[in-house]
Amino acid sequence: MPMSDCVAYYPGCSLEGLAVEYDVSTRAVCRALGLTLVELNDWNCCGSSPASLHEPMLSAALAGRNLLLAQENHLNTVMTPCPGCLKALKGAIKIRDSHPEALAQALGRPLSEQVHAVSVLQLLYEKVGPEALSRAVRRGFDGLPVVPYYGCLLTRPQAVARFDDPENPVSMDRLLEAVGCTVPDFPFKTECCGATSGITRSDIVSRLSGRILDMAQRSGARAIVVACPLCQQNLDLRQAQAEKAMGTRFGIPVFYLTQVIGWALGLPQKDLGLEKLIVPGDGLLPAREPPEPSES
Amino acid sequence: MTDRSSLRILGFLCNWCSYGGADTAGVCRFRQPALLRIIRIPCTGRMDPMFVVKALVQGADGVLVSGCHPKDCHYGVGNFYARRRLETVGRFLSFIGMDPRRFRYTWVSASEGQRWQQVVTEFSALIEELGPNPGIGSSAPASHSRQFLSG
Amino acid sequence: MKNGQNVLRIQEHHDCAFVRRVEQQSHQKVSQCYQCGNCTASCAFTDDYDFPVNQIMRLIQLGRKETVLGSRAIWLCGQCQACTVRCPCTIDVARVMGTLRVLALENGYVADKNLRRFADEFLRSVSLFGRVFEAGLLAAYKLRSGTVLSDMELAPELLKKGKLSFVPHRIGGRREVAALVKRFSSAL
Amino acid sequence: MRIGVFVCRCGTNIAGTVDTQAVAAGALASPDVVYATELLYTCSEPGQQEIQNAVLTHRLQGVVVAACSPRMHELTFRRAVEKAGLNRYLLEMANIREHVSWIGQDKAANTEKALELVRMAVAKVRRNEPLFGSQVPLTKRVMVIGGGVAGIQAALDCADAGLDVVLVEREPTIGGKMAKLDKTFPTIDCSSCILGPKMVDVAQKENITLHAATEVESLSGTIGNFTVTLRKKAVYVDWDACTGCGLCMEKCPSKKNPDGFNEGLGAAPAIRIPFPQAIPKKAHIDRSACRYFSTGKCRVCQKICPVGAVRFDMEDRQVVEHVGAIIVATGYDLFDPAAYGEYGAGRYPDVITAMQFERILSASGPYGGHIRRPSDGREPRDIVFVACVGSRDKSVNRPYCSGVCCMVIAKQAILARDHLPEARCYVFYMDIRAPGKNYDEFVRRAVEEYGVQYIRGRVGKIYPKGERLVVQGADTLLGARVEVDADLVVLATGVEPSRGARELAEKLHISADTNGFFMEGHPKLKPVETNTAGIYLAGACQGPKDIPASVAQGSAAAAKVLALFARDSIATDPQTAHVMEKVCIGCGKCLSVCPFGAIQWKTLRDGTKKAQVLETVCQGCGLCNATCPPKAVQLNHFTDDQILAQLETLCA
Repeated sequence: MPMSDCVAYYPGCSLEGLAVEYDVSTRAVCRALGLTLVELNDWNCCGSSPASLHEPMLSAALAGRNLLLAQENHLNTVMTPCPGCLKALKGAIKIRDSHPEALAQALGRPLSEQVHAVSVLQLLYEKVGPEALSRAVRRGFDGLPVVPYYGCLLTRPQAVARFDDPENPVSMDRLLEAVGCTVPDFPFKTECCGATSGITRSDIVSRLSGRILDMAQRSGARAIVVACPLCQQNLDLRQAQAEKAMGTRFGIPVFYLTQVIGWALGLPQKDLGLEKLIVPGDGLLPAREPPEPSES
Repeated sequence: MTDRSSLRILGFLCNWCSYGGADTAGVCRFRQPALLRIIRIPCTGRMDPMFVVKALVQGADGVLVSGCHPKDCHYGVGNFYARRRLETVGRFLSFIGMDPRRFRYTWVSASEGQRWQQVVTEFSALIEELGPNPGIGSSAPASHSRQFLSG
Repeated sequence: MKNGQNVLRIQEHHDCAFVRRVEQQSHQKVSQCYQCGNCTASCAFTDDYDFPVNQIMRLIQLGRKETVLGSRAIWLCGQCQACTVRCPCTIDVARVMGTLRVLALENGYVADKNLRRFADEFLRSVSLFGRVFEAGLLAAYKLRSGTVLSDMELAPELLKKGKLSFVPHRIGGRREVAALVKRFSSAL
Repeated sequence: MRIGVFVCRCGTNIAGTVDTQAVAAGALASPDVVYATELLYTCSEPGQQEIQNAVLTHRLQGVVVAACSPRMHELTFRRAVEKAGLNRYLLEMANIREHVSWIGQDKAANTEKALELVRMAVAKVRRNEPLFGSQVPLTKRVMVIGGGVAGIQAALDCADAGLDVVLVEREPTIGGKMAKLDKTFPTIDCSSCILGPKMVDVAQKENITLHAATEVESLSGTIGNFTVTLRKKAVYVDWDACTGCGLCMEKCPSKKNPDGFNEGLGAAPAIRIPFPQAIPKKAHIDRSACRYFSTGKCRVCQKICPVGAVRFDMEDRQVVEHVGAIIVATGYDLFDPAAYGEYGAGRYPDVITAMQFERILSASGPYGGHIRRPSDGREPRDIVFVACVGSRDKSVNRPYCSGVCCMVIAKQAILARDHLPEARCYVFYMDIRAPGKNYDEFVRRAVEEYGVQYIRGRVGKIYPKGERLVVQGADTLLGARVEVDADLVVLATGVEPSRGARELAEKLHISADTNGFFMEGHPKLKPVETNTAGIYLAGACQGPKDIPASVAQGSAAAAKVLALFARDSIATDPQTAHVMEKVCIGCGKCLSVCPFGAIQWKTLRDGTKKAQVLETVCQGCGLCNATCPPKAVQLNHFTDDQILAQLETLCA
């Protein structure tokens, strides 16, 4: 594959730790679908929300350094699975477009106008698409009802995200349908899960995530599918806290989108990090072994 | 003219859209720089490109032509002809050594007072920045252009 | 109004410079807000706010610097963008809230010390390693904030699942990153 | 030439930021100016008198009035100088109000600018010629485009005065939006009871020709003599034969099609009469729903029709009408709430629009006038109304107030309480706009007598929870987020220009404002005129309007047409092009660019061909003038000489 068809991969710090399964499943799925990821060498933290407490250039510079790494590798598309990192990268790109000299001064080098950032969801939706994905399925989900939870940042604000609908996004719905899931109406697709409040105010996360888990349960979903490490932690790791706060029991597994797609593609469990989920989801996965790929 | 201390922009505005837009801006009291002097014409289709050239050659510091948005022409097609003709003016201005930025062609409808304010403010700022019109042959040399004009 | 201030002398408490500062730094025109309340209607965090977002916007319009920068609300905002997406006046409300935090820090108001501590520890971790070292960051934060016991029930699960790495990853360019943090932050 | 200059103070409108006295004094230095003065209000009776006196006393041959925009008062001053014996085209105006005093505060700069504009006007008037229009006969027929209440009113008023009226309606029936309404505010009288008789009148008046299911294709000509080409759409039923018996509707096997008249609630057969009171009461076939058109089989209606009116081979057909004036009354459409993903309209069947609720309320509506939920047919107990859906919202590109929704909601809440006394009604609003006669009292009645709960705040999200909906909004008076559980949510969707309005504006050469509503001639003084002479506006096509205002405008537009037709001929505008034959080289370029075909060949005795302008056809755009290589074609009142004189005055 020529270098121009490759995609720069920026995992972000969470994917080295609490969301390691998102990292392995993203790599595995992209490989299986013929997308070549080139991990940025020596990437650094994007600054996340703590950087936003300081002048705007801090966030832009930290994120911008990673974009520069991509540029130096002659890669124009930077993919990150983490919406928080995506927000930081897009923030840097916005400053590149409005104040190119200031950013170049901060980074020591100018950042090319060609470099842009996408989420893994956008990459899968636009580069592969539901049709091609459904053709690649080897272990369909046979109508398993799941709800996609997009979170706050993947499609919002629209002017920055420039992807899907800010209020009722459907890209993940389409990909999940393509692997055989049924997707009931889920009105809380973009309602906030509590974001980073968990660190200082876990009660807020319990309440907000509890609301989302409750709505998922009411809609008849057996699992929630996410595309954000923070959402996954709040819904999965802190599910017990939410259950305690609401005096109920959910027991809803929270998969990463890449885990669900990976399983449907017939990838082995170890490539998807499914054992890392706090609320186990193994019971929901179609057990049937993938048939031998037929020649056609 | 008695005193050429300040800069002058000559405007050619079609009666139906832009002249009304400039009126709307006035009615709404949208402040604008005082450089512009407007000549009302029925349609930008009436614009002879030589009006632009003559104005600049004779010392106007800028020329602004404004008509109806494409497809909104009161006469149907006048502004299409204007666009085609006036697009060549910029090139001709460079040819005679006149800074083509001193000429602008735009569309403003009768309801777009705010847009008119913006157009006048921006163009006036540009003319302020360019300063007084130094006359032909000042920006890019084109030795035969004077002959062309006088001939 | 809350805080027992039932009479407000409009002129006396109007800080024009503050209004200008908020507008400049956020690139938003606060006077566009016509108080429809959609930000509050859409706010996931409003339960814990002392002032709902629409009142924060109103207080900015009135130039009530102290009340705004001293409010708890600006620290609880989760930046979920719901207010921004739905604002009929196309104001980026979340950005205004973010700007208020920066101004509060600048002016010495900190309503939520823990959040500040976490942010400091986070950037310290970034400066040291180039990336965030989650285990170290959480330990340092919990220690400094004195909230060691909260969230304790999560630790065994994380350990069992191998989700906390105890070896920080140091990147080659960490000095470069530390220099950026130093240059553009007032904190460290 | 002896020229007089009159500088208007316009109270303080001009004199506040322009030294009018200095302008008058400075004007005296211009060539040929023999008299200059300032006046307090030049357009007033004494002001005009002053001009006329000066013309006589100083034997003026040209007049310059430096005042407001010529678009405002040029006609006033033309008439004034004419009364003093001057040709009206020997008047020029310098616009020192809209273009000077109102847009700048610097008095010195303004004064200098005003003086220069006066000098340019003087230079122009020195080269002006007396011009005379010719008289052409008027076609005393009027076309009304749009058969809603505004168009109906205009058509009836014109017809009552004895005019021939051509009423053009895009839909298969007239009646417009009002025909869909159940009751009207603030009187709660039945909409079809007050509109119905007017619709019948339209059908019965012998001097009204109704073209339903017809659209305007193109327009040519000018005031007094327009030619309009119409396209009558194929309805697949011969309306001359159809008796409106409705047998075809009963027998049509394709019954479950979305019913446009009922806003998609309920079903309609493929062949149908839109509603029982439709005018004309004729059937038409919805081609997309008809089995014959999709499968080539069926023809049940054709077999059953007692008069054999069904014609599957019908095609669109053109009709040409000649009229002297046109009234545009194309009304409005309603905002599509699907733009608000957070409200779920379209996804949740019990989130409906106010127009859908209107159909639900109507006794002739899909549920026979019983309030039920579209999802399960249950009677709702809690009904939430949401105001400003697609109004006052820049994020969906609708920054303006729709004007009527506050009243519509109050009416619907009152009616809901009348129909279902047990029901509770909630209204989310931002501001209540009820400035009409008895309007605010009506809203108060909703609150005080009918117990409708008004909540001051916008709605952020609507989502289903079990069988019900949760409406999540704000109460800004409390400073709280609030939630209301609802069985039915009614979105008061905003008013927007009728679909196709922009295309129609292009065809008619009238303009539209930034929101797409047609532009009136003047925001205050010419509310039903357009800038194109002979074309008038009525109703919501000009901006959101309620029924009383639309009816008033319908009558006002009719009055304008009647005033126009009160004379037998009309003076043509002499600002046309003319050809200087000696200069014309016969290249024919002017013939090819003229948008109106107003230039033709003329063969001289010696056989040479020259261009010739047909003065009654020429519209005065000047395209030929700019095109003509030797400048043989000149546009009267805007000749090269006249324009260059202004240019040279400024640049010299």
